[in-house]
Amino acid sequence: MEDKLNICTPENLVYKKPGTLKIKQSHYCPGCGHGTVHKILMEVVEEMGIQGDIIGVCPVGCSVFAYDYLDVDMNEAAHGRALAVATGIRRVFPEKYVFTYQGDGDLAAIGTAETIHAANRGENIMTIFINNGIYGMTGGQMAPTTLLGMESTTSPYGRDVKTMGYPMEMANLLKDLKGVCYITRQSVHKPGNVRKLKKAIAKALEYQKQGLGFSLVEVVSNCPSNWKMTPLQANQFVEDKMIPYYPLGDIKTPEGK
Amino acid sequence: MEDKLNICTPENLVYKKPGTLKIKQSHYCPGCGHGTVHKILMEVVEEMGIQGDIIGVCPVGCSVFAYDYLDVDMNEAAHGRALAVATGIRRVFPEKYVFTYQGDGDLAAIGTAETIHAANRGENIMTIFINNGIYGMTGGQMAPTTLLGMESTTSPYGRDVKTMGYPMEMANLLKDLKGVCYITRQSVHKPGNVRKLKKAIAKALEYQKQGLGFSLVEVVSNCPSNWKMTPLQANQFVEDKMIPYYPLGDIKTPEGK
Amino acid sequence: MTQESIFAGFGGQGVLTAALIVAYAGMEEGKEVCWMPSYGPEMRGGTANAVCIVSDKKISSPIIASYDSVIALNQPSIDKFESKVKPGGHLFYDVANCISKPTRTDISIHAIPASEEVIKLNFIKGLNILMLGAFIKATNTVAIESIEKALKKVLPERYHDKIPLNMEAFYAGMKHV
Amino acid sequence: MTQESIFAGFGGQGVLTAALIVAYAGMEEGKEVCWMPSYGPEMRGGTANAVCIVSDKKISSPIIASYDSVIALNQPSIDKFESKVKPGGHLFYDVANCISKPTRTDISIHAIPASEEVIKLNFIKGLNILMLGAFIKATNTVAIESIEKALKKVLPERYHDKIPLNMEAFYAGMKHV
Amino acid sequence: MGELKLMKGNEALAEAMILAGADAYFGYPITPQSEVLEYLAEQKVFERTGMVVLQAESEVAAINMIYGAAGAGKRVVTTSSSPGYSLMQEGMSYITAAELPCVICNVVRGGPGLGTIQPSQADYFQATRGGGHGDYYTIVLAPSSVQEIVDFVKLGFELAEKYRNPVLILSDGAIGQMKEKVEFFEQMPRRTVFPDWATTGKIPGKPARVITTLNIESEKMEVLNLHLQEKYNTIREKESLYETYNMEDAEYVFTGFGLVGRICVKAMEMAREKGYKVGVIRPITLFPFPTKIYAEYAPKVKGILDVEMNAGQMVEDVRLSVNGATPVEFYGRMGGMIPAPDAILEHFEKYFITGGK
Amino acid sequence: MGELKLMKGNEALAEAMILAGADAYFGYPITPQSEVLEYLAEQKVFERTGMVVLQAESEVAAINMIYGAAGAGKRVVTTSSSPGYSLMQEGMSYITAAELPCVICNVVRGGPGLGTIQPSQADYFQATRGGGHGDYYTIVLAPSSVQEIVDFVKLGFELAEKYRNPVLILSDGAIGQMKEKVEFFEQMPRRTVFPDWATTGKIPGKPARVITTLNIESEKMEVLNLHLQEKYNTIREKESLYETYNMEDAEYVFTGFGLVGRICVKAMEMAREKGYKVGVIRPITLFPFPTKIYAEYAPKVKGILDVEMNAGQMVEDVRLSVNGATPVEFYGRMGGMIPAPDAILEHFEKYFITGGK
Amino acid sequence: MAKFKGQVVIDIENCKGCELCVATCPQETLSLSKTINKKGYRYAVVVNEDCNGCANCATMCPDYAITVYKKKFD
Amino acid sequence: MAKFKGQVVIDIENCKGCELCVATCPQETLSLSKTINKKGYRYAVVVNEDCNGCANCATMCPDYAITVYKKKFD
Ligand SMILES: Cc1ncc(C[n+]2csc(CCOP(=O)(O)OP(=O)(O)O)c2C)c(N)n1
Ligand SMILES: Cc1ncc(C[n+]2csc(CCOP(=O)(O)OP(=O)(O)O)c2C)c(N)n1
Ligand code: SF4
Ligand code: SF4
Ligand code: SF4
Ligand code: SF4
Ligand code: SF4
Ligand code: SF4
Ligand SMILES: [Mg+2]
Ligand SMILES: [Mg+2]
Repeated sequence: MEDKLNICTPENLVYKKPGTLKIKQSHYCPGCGHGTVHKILMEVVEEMGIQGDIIGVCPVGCSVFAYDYLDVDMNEAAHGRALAVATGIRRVFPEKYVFTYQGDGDLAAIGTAETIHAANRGENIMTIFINNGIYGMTGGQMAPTTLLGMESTTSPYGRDVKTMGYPMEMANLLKDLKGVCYITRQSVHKPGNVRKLKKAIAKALEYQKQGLGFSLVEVVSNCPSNWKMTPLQANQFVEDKMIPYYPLGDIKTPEGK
Repeated sequence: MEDKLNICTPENLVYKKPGTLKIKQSHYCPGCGHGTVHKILMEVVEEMGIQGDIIGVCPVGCSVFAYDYLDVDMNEAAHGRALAVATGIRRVFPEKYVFTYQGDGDLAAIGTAETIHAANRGENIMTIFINNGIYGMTGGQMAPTTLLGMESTTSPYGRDVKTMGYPMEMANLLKDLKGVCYITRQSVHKPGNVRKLKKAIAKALEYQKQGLGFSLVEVVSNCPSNWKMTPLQANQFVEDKMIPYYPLGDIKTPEGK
Repeated sequence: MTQESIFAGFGGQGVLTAALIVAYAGMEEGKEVCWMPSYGPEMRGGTANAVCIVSDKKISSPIIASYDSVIALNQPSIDKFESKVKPGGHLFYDVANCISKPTRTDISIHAIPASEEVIKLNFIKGLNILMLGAFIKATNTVAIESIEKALKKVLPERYHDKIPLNMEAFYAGMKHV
Repeated sequence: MTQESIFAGFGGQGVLTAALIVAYAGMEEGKEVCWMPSYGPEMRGGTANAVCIVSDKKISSPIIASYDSVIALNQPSIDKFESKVKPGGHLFYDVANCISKPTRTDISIHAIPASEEVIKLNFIKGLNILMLGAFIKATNTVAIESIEKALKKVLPERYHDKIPLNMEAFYAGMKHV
Repeated sequence: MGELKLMKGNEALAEAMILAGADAYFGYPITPQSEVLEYLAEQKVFERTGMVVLQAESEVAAINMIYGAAGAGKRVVTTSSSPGYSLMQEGMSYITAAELPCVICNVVRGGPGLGTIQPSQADYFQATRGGGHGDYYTIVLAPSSVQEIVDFVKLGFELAEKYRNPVLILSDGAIGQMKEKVEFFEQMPRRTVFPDWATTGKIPGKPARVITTLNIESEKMEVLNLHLQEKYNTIREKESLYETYNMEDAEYVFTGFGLVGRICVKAMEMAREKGYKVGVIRPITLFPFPTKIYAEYAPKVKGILDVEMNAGQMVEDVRLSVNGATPVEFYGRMGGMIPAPDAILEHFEKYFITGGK
Repeated sequence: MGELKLMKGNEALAEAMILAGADAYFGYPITPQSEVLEYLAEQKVFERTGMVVLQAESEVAAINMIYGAAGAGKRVVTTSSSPGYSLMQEGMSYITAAELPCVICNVVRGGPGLGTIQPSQADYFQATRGGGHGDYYTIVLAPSSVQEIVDFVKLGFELAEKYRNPVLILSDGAIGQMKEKVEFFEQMPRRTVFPDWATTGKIPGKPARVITTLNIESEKMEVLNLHLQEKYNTIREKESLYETYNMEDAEYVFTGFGLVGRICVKAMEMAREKGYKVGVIRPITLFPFPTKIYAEYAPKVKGILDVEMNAGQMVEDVRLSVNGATPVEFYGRMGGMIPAPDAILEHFEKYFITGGK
Repeated sequence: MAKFKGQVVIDIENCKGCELCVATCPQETLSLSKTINKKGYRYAVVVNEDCNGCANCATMCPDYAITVYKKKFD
Repeated sequence: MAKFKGQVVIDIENCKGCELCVATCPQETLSLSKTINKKGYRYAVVVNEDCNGCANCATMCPDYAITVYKKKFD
């Protein structure tokens, strides 16, 4: 017992919640990736010391409440319009860091035009794209990213390509746009991946600092509640089904892929 | 004189206005590509004998009046929504031919989401995409396709990539979507190209008949009035400036490019 | 006769289902019924409730400010709804889920050892049905047979083998009134 | 004094410019002015017109049903506006561009050989200015000097060398009233 | 008579579409009406009736898919909730100008903005004054029960096709989510013959059909507008619907639409118990607004209490109807709150009995 | 006083934005207002004042860019015309709920649908009743001359910032296209200090700022609504503007807003020439509507003729204002047609003199 | 060796004088008129007899104002 | 040879019992409690003393409920 107690001292601290997160329990379901991504994003903000220089935009989706957790200036956005809202901010505050945090329904369905044009204009913005293959907030409807055969409340017999089309690979769709400087796809289903995600976010903000343009950090995430799985099953599904279709890694870098 | 007169007889006829065009003088400016494309499209409809089986959608743009010329059932559409309107028709009339005829402002700006999702769903529709690098109808504002440095009423000092982004290559953007079966880029600035365009449109409708999915026939066209050029200068500009950036040819075919 | 009741508890405790069973049972008896759930965005661990009205005559307003009966499966629900029981009405609560007891004297308060009982029955999920049993015993809102019929309608096919077990819980609930 | 005039013709004949010159000239003289063009989508060869009001007092409505003067540069404009000239008002038209002559007797009609004159001057584009000359001569809406000042404002720098030529056309127009 | 079902308003709405022989549904998820699309998906409607269902990429796309399919002469329907319906306003203006029959349901939630997903009636102005541009009206039906939702889907298609005009069912989160007994009508066949204006493919020998809302010349555009206004006047004369309760001897009137209409009845019952002679007028069509019935009773009563789940919108139509003939007071709750019967009674006494305020 | 310029309404509008120290303009081309963006582009405004100008990919994007930049505390403005403004309705509802100051100008054209590009006033309902969802109002200014367009840009920003509410300038195709003499105000500096609610980047020691319109609990959402309604009432009391002409001895009133208000004055002059004692009331703010002035004169006059370029929209506010105290008749033209002074006079005589109808 | 002879008929009222046909004709058979048509446009006219019936002109015409005939002589 | 010893502190009221930490721990140091917290969740508890301070658990925790300490002993 003794030595256990006395190692809990500041000099031995190796991991703690970043100070850039507000003290409030999240509303997210147990095991939901949103919480992990929030934490990693705020770790980077803390380490870069840019808490006062960054402005975030969260559209409606489960993460619409991000402003309750991320301790930085935040703007909620209408469904799909995050990148228009962020463009408005970016254009009037060229010297700040600006990011959006969007779900797949938001970024890839209703927000398609805003996404593509912000990227094509090379808006100097970082977009964190939470791909959980579902509309979480509204109770599990099909998203553009829902896998073929995957069940959702609006594809109860599995996504049927004949009538519902193919799962959209946004990263791939955007990669040839010249305004885009960085596209990477990461995940949070294993510690190693979480650490890689952190590096990716840091890189994206670094590129933004250099004014290189639009960057997309896609996170292949989960939705235990609407996938009707336990968090562990959900992360297994990420590993077995999502990642094979949405392979991880850098898709475009300023250095050239 | 003699033999000249008597060669004007049906058996010697080699080219005439197709019967699928209404008898009405077009409102298009002298030398505008819209007229040529209308003619070619209707030649194909006449030759395939599908005048009664095809339904067209023309959104607002100079060609919003297409219904005054094309003698087939036509729906005008709100700006940017042609492919949503066409999807509505396509889904309730699976056995008909359905096409849209859209400008670059329409298809590539306000209509981006509708374009990408109709393509991704593989809607069995042919889209004729008139790329004249400008908003013609409204008097020559910048379009997503306007070339860098090109002047327009909203880029009077030339399109500046820093604030206005890059000319969008829609054909390239759409080519990896699995729902898309055929993408080709043609022009109407020379007789040979006009003839190639005709083959392309015939192909696209052939694929539609086979139910292969979405096809895009892009036409690199002109806008003498808003380019502030004579028709001949405009077609020279197409040759010298537009085509180098928007190279002609098939970009995707069902056979695989 | 009209019975305006509300079932309240944590999401997952099956309060919406319990209220729905009463509504179906009422319909079985040809009565007028109305079931109005609370609804919210996809969030776990919140509180849920459902109003159930059963009446012999046309139901005018499904929105009511006070209830004939309140069935509370957790403390927040007791706190929120005790004051909303009509004078002479009923308040049912699960002893194990209650920290501070209701105090009103102008209503009949039923402390049901529901959690305890369902553990005995080794049927944790039956908490809602057990409370339902107590409610029906005290109010006779609907007949027991109607409840049994309703269960068939409400429970998915694959759970129909569980109906006897549910009825056991139901009877156990009745015992405590 | 108030002068409500309309300049009408084919797009490209410069009717909007002619009306605008009058407006600027009126402003030069400290008068109240209003210029209202017809506008339409990007289409060539249509007809265009512009209303120009010059007045000593505040202009209430820029929308008027009849005019003191109509300056018509093509047949459609004569057909459309002859009936809209106020009794006692003026109608100016270009002889070469007129197939069927105006017939009203309660207004003064000015047949100007404008096309002919501008060909003489070898200044085809001066048609509008020439008609303007006739209009000013007959109505004295503004002073000639004001017109010259207005030309400087309306014509882009690069055409200022053409101002003398324009004035020549203007005077040529005056000759015919 | 068909068997009785216990069903959620939103599900009953979806079932009624199928039974009404709808050819297509295009919609986008939004709380509190996502059950509609979900129910249709679960029902395999294509196998049941050949109806097609598509989850659009957005509400803007959905309403334009409606425009396309309705223009092709098919029986089509969409649903949304407040923010989504706001995105459909350009489309509504087009559909109305092109005179395309269709049924839309807005399951209203509390605004403005993202607001709350709880029930509201704050979209009354948008529904009755045309939230889109131009002079147009959509026929608006306000159900107060799950049964009326079902009945109004059928009635909606009838009116839409009779007048070539969109019909809006103005529901709310509460009616959409609550379960009541409901009886359905028999399955109606899907259309097999189409109106001759519909773009179903050119018929040889006949002129090609054109669906358009464009009229460059104002003169022509005014003709279209005059035609529309004439149609709206006919609708005003012929189609206004309402329900009254105990108006025979009424000295005061409670009035409200949809769910609130029912709450008013309960409040009226409570008021009568206290001896106040209160009656209720519940408008069923919001456009056309049943102006006459108010004008008729206005001189006979001491006052009208208008109750809404908003800051006071229908009350303008009530005032326009009575034109000063009797005092009209308002009581409303906002942002997803629902006025309770006793609160209504309380405000009634405050305004008209103790004469407070 | 600054020099006089002869300028198009749309260009004057753009110049006024620059002079008012606007930080950003986001917009999308549409006739008859494209000159605004074109003028700003031609003027190299970034070099003049540091103002940024962006042609958005759509009106939906444009209004959300406004939401973002306004939320960041900047002075922002957009313009559009009817169909485009309809697409902005969801955004308007959000901006109003988030209480973001900004100025929007709708250069109205004839609807519904694609309609015509000629001038119209058919978007009055949309402008004054909130075309979007929820209980909200935008302050609406109706210019009748190029000079007023300029003045109202300045006034618009003042009111928007005073009340944290969007201000809509309701122009039309005619005012936008016509050239009149106009005098501009001095160049105002761009903002350098920002409101403390603005998301300009977290200030150490202070809580982070949040721009949101979401309130999951109805109770909270109702609080926001009550606050908004209170604000709207203050605006109703304090900010209503109008102009009257010859009302002192008036037996009849002509009333109309914007361009039509001026045409009414001309018609009034013609009527007076014929010996009719006519006055004119021209509302300048449409929200708040100048109810009092109508209520004040209603009992004193024999009737009011309301004239609009639509099928009769403002006339409802006039009737609500007079509340039956005097007959209110309506004359309107639609689809881009403009009522001429003599036609107004004619209808006046028909309704009130020869007592026809 | 076979020789082709062509002839074109121009609908001058629908011609807008864009000159695309003139420029594309391999035989320089076409030119623009001095006079204008009802719409005020100069229009295409035949200026020589060398037309070979290649139909390039008609193919290019945006106003479908040209009809082409062609006959083989041997 | 150096040996690392780690220790974790769990904020049990913020824990939602997702088990991600339990599953990722190389030392099987974590498990879920039998009892529930105020929110009604079973929560993570330390069940052995083998923690090596790798911080995998904390890295995975979506509710940032874990703090990790690590010390080198040699
Ligand atoms: C205009 C509009 N349409 C629809 C909605 C309903 N809605 C809210 S969030 C959402 C999608 C949520 O899915 P996603 O963006 O993937 O985020 P997630 O919850 O999965 O993280 C939808 C459809 C809305 N709020 N506004
Ligand atoms: C919602 C909406 N926004 C804007 C407009 C104005 N508008 C009409 S057509 C058009 C673009 C025309 O350009 P394009 O699509 O390239 O067609 P083109 O005329 O060049 O052939 C625009 C902006 C409109 N009618 N509706
Ligand atoms: S619904 Fe899905 S995405 Fe939303 S919080 Fe729950 S698990 Fe996460
Ligand atoms: S404006 Fe341009 S695109 Fe439109 S008709 Fe004229 S030339 Fe063609
Ligand atoms: S057919 Fe060929 S040769 Fe004859 S005129 Fe036309 S282009 Fe010239
Ligand atoms: S191409 Fe056609 S329109 Fe152009 S000049 Fe020749 S004939 Fe006339
Ligand atoms: S720090 Fe590593 S070893 Fe220690 S409990 Fe966490 S995961 Fe297990
Ligand atoms: S990961 Fe966090 S929330 Fe999940 S069980 Fe472990 S400590 Fe609890
Ligand atoms: Mg998602
Ligand atoms: Mg174009």
